[in-house]
Amino acid sequence: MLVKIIPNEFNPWKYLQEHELQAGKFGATATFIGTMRDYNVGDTVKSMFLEHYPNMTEKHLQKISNIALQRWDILDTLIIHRVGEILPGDNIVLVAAWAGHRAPAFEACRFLMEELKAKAPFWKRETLVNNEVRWVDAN
Amino acid sequence: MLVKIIPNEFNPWKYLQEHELQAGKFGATATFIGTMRDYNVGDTVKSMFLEHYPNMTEKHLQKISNIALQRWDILDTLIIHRVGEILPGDNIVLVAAWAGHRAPAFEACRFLMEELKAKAPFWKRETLVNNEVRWVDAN
Amino acid sequence: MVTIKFFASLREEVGKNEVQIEAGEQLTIAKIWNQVCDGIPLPNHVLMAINMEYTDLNSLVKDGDEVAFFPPVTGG
Amino acid sequence: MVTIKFFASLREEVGKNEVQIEAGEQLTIAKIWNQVCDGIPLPNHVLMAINMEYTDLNSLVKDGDEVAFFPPVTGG
Repeated sequence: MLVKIIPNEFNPWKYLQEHELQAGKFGATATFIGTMRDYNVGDTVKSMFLEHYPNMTEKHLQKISNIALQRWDILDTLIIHRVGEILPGDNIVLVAAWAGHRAPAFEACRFLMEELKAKAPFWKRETLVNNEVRWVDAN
Repeated sequence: MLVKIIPNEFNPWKYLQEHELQAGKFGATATFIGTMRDYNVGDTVKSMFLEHYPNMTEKHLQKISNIALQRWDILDTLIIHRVGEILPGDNIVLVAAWAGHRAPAFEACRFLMEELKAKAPFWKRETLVNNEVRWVDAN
Repeated sequence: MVTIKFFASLREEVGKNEVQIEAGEQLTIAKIWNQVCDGIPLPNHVLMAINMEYTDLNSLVKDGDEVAFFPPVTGG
Repeated sequence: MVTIKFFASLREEVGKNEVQIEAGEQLTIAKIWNQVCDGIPLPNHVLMAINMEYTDLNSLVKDGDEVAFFPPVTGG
């Protein structure tokens, strides 16, 4: 299990490539990447600030990873989440689940994203092109 | 939409990294990778041969990609499938779906894999450690 | 002429890879199987295609078509 | 002492980032809000945690605890 909060831009494919499981022991890898759009609820967004609750956020992500590892027949999980100032096109989150077979990999990956969205302490504050600043309140 | 049958080992993360959509226009990328295990239904597998039906296979994969692009609010899809002789740890298939939001990306990615498994003309013949050769008949 | 192809385990069972036959009148997929496979009964779950589109035993085949028989697929 | 933290839009609404108070007897999360937030009514949907675990308004807080109030989360 890997959980990481990072303040800098990251390349999700590089992380996945470097997260090597033992060859032959897994058959399925499901991943999800959330990337910043330049639009939201009808407005053009210039930049975004991602706030989190240091330590609680990591603790919560470890908790949902543990739940996934217990609930599905999976081998490993990974969650990487960006914080700080970000720009359109920057990756926000990477979630992955490895398993012997596809169904648990797909289901655990989806579960991790839905749980992260529902309860992990992150907050988005976006700056529109007209420099209006607003907290995102839908998810 | 990209559909590709390849006879050589491939690095899925490299393909994904090179498949660039316009920054800011997508918010969600769901991917699935199927990788050869060194075990199957209780036996140790040494190698596998992946047969396909040239042209029909590509045609079928394009068809399910088109269905996904019509059925979900997604921006793009990618399917890469290996054929020929492969070894444990080699990647067999890569499927990806890009969208504005996570739900259609997840659902389209899962749909593509399930459809591929159900109907795309590929057949696996595995060679066990005792050199027994058998066609895989479960999926 | 009609080209008939066999794939994977079915190719081994039937002992043929590709066969060409004359396209007669009212030629169906079922008739092709019987004509080409020397009395081998059609295995359960066999899939069939005309010109690379899935089809069924009753479909009519015409001159120039490519017909294929194959076992359940196991890709991915 | 009890440390109370506010995050995101709630920090701006309350006008506080972090506050420390004495841990009295039978101190609940609800009492802390009232004591620290100068009569601001508790907004709907506010989430709260003690020592980084989600909790509710009736939970008891003891000396050394860290309490947090924050708006609905929007990560991912």
